[in-house]
Amino acid sequence: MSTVTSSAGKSIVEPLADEPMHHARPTSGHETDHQHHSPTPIGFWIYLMSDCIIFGALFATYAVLGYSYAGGPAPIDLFEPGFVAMETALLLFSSVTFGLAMLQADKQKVDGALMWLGVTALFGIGFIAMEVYEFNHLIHLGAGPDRSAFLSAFFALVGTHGLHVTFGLVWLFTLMAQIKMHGLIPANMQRLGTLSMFWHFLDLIWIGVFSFVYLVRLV
Amino acid sequence: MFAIKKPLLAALGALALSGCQYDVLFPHGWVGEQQRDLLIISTLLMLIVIVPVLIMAVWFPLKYRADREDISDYDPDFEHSNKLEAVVWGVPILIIIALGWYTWVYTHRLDPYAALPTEVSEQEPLRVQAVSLDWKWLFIYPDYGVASVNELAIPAGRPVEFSLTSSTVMNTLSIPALGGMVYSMAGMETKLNLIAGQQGTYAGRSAHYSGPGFAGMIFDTLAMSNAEFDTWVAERRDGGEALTRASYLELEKPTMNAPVQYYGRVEDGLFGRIVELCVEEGKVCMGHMMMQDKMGGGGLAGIPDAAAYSHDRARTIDGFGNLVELPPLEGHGAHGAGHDGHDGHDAEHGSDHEALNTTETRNYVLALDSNALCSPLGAQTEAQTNGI
Amino acid sequence: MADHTAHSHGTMGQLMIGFALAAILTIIPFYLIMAEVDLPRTTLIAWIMGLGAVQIIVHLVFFLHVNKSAEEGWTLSATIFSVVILVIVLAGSLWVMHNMNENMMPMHEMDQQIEQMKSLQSQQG
Amino acid sequence: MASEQPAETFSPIFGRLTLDWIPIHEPILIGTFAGVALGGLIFLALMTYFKLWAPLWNNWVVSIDHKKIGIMYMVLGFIMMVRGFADALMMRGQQAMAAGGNEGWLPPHHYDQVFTAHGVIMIFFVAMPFVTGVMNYVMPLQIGARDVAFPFLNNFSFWMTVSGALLINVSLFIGEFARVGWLAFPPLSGANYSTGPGMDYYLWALQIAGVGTTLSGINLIATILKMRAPGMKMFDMPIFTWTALITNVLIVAAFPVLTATLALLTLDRYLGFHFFTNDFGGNAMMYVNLIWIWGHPEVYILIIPCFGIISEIVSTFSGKPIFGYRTMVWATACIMVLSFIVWLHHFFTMGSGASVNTFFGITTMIISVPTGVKIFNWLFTMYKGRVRLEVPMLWVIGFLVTFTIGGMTGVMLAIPPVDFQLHNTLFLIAHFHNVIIGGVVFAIYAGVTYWWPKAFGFQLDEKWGKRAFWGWFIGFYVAFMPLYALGLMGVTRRMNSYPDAGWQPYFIIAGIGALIILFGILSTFMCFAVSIMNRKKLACGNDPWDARTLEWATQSPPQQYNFPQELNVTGREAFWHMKKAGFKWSTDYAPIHMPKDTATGVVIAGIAFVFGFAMVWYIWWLAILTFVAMIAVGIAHTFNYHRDYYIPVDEVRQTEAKGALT
Repeated sequence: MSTVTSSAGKSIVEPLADEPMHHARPTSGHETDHQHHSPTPIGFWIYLMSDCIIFGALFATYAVLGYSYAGGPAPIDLFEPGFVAMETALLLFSSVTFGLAMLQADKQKVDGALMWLGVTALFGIGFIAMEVYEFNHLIHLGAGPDRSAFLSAFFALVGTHGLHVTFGLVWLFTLMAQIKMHGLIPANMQRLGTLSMFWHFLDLIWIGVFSFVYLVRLV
Repeated sequence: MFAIKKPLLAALGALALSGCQYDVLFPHGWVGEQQRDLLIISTLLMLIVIVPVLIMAVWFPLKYRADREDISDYDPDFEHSNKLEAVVWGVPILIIIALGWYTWVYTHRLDPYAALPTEVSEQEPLRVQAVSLDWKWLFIYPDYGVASVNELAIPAGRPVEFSLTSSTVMNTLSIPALGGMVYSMAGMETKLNLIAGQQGTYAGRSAHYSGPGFAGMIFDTLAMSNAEFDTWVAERRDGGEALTRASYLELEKPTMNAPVQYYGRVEDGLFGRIVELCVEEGKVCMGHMMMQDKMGGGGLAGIPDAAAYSHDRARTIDGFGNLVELPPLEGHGAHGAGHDGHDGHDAEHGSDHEALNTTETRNYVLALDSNALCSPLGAQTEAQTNGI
Repeated sequence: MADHTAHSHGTMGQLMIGFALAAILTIIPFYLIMAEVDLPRTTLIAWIMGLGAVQIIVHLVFFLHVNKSAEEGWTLSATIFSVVILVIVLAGSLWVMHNMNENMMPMHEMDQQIEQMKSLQSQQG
Repeated sequence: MASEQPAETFSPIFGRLTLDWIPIHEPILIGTFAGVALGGLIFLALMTYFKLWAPLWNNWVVSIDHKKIGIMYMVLGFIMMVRGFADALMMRGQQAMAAGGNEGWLPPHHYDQVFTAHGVIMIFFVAMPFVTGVMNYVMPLQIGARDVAFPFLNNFSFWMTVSGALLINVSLFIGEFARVGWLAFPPLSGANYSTGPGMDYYLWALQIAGVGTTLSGINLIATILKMRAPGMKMFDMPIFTWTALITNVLIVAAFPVLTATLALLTLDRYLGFHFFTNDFGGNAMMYVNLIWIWGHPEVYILIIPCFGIISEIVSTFSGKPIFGYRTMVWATACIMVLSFIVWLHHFFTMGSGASVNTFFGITTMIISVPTGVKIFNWLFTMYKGRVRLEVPMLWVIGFLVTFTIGGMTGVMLAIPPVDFQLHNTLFLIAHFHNVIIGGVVFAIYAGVTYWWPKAFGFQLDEKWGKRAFWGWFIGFYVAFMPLYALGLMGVTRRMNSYPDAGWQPYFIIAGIGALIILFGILSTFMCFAVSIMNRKKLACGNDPWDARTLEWATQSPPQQYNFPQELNVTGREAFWHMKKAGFKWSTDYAPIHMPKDTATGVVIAGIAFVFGFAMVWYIWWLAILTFVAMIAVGIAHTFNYHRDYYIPVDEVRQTEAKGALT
């Protein structure tokens, strides 16, 4: 048997806008109801999953075309494990420093959070710089994406990851400015949490890249 | 009113006359017949469910319409019944099991790559190499050394083993009266086994849209007696010019609604070269490219050889099917011209490990002289087996 | 609310455990390659891929905090569904493409020739 | 050869766009352009005369109300359907003429663009907006939500879809469209075999619209997961909401594959990559593989919400709950997963081995089981019911009959050896029109008729509604049964002309069928017009159909906040039980928290349109400028922290007093 009631007098403060206003939430009967937390985390997670499938398609392409060198160079001619290890270290450190920034932010320490975010950005920039160097080096050698299907797949996959990191950096700087302007208000905390997911997700994709694109092909 | 009536009448008249065209339902070869049988079996199996559903879909809303006189059978809470659910899941599942079994058996029996079973015909299959060009079909008869454009002659009652490839874009070789179709793709070789049961002329075409001249990629399949076929081959040998690498490259240029054309001789291994994209001088054959890739690629030394692997660029067309001249790829260097780049790379990274490996692959590349690279692998092995 | 955010952003302990595990799981595969450890090819590949998979799980648990309770389990469900789709896309593409390549690419008897070539090389070497 | 396209030239300012690309020598296009321009001018004049620009902008364009966005999606769908249908008429006309040496009236260059545009428009810009529109409008109301989870994103998604649609329409008058078929298989769609801007219009239109589709999918999933009325459990949701959830899961899982695939093709075309070329180790079969990994779920993305619509209507008009609710949900969930493991059945004839073909053939047949179960469930919902044969129900019966036949021909095509014969023939064309017209179009029409009173407060004219139905229903059979017949003769699709005059009568009949469908479409618009004119007479209450789900509990049309108070829901078919329990809205109101409208979405989408145009024509400076502008506007948007407001109690009371549920 079903019952339906209209709960008069209780305001419904749904997190309707993209930036739900936690501070505006009045206490009411359903405050504890988990359904009514912000939809942003799950929404963003679903976005990340869809992004993950984009990478999946690129990984699949690399898996299928990654052995077609068209008489050109193979991974073993081009990839340098030490170089990749450096990139990996930069990205892993940036993940940890972002975690530290989050912990600072949870304690509402604006300066600490901004400091660790700055460090994260430095690691991120370092990573991108290395990747740009690597691409530039390969193209200079003549091993650009137009030389073979393997190189096409390599540039597309690693480049897409790099573009994501670049976008993450733009976002990071924007958010740092916003935290400077408004402090760690709930809206900014929410954004910080979302960016944190994005940043860790990029590190996660990189695990696939360094294992599957680089290391396995150097065996 | 009158204006509509006339074409309508004409249409009905033509409908009545055109019953014999249903090639899929009344095919002229074993493969097509098998496929037709399966079509009918599957349709009948599905009708077990479809017919009751169609009846219920019309009958229920009429029987249970709201303004019916006796409303006593209205049951507003009827929303679940284990029995009915068992039926609606069970019956379709049983049908799908039956269909799945037929699918398994027939798909393996009618695998286009497999030779036809000997009970269909004990004759040696006729080998035909079909190339879809822009926009015409080239048929090469490797055992007879002749070739034809937009006309396919086959002996009725003798299996035909097609090897398919394409010069540029995808096409499909489709002769509905004989049986199913298979794609032809550049750089690849697909197979199709068919047979004509009776003599006759059957329509053939490309069934995969391939550009502005697509509708004109039609040809007649002439299924004739063995004796007639021998005559046909002899006539081709007498008259036609030779299909060489040079004349193939001429033929390959895009044309629309090309007329029937014959070649009295065919250069050895031409089809292999077409498949492996190395008809032109100086192109590396795909078989060798793949073999080299399997051995670890051409290394840094192979980088400047790009032009030897280029195929599409020279065949660029505009939206109306005209060839567009593009400047050739740069860096048409000899093998090993990239040593400088390679050394630079080594110096930067200084990895012995890496150098070791590239040396190995380079050895392989050097082991093959350029002539060997530019000959089709498939053709070589074919020639060897033929020779034995 | 404070404990809610603390829960979703993890603790110092979680972060450090995650970092340590990730570091180890990164160092091993790089060591395997850079030190040219003498193991069979397939074993090496299996190790690298396996450690990568484990590290992905480590990141999901310790950095991204995916677990049964977060968001009523929807993040976990979404993740599992994505993994299923990814496996289908990757394995399916490889299977389909491998099958078609086998059928169509001009590499009949290529393996044989490669063997010949290799034995020739080793004789010369 | 007949003609040549403008030579490739490049100027730093206009890229490769030259005056030669304006098709002034094509009378059909000039006529169309004149018509569109004239219509546009009249529209502009009327809008200006009646001072409607500001209301249009304020009430619709910048609106983030899910209901208005839903309606705008439907408008987009109908407008694009006219465009797509015009293409269909042109094709039918061409094939009715071009027999036995007659070249017809469309040369290949033009005809090939027409069939490509028809496919792309009908799938991406008609069917997709239709299903997205209905989901957008109905689903939040069904779960008792105030709006979707991310209202701004919703507006942005819509305008991105419009951007893509506009880009395709621009290709009609500036340059050309792709000539590759709707899935653009390489190498034909690659840089060398599709020179000119047509293929680039295709890529950018789909990519821009695809962003909208994916984001909309994420948005609607989050809405269903997080915004349900308190107490509403997953298994309390109406079937339509379930199908919306599953559809959007499919969108989020499948569209990324399309995005990636088209991006790879774009790299091939623009930067000389070698994914799908013949040379340099590229492999065009990989494109076919990837695009169908998206493509097969796509057909379920189109049909599953339609299953939901049918479920709601059958249940309402039979006066019974849906038969086998749980079965229905699980069957849909099965389809969701299964739809990802059948993609190879679209290219059996490409040459996979027998075992691979068998595997994908059988998985395809397995999908037909849960689909068949759904059909049985609808039938048993009518069984022992009180079926009111009103217009929505007519569409439903038309759907049941037609879709079942389409399903049968689909299973036939799923059997590899049969498919070897029927692949790429008109049998295939007839099959998918059978499921898309008989399935998607009929269900959408049913849904439009069903929910129109909710959206506008008055019912649709019954006489014209029935005419529209019979036009579509009879027209469909007359147009597509001949194509089945032609398919059984082995006649190939996409042929600009054909030698066999024996086929011509069938094509003529098919053409007549298309004209009957035209009558159906015109009747639809008449139906809308007549109903709007008679809206006072056709006015209805909140619940004209005696329906069972929550959207009917609120006013027709609903206020911007949907429900004046929060609903606590337990159990299924909430509104049905509310009515039984004598539910009345309380008059005790509280301020309602609402999101503010914003122009950011339409601005970014507008810039995206210019970006797409610049990329198509290689106008690099403009592309860079617009790309930076998009990011800048997006970042600027994040600096706005004042995105919501409260509707005061008095205002709620006033609006509710006008038409609360009685």
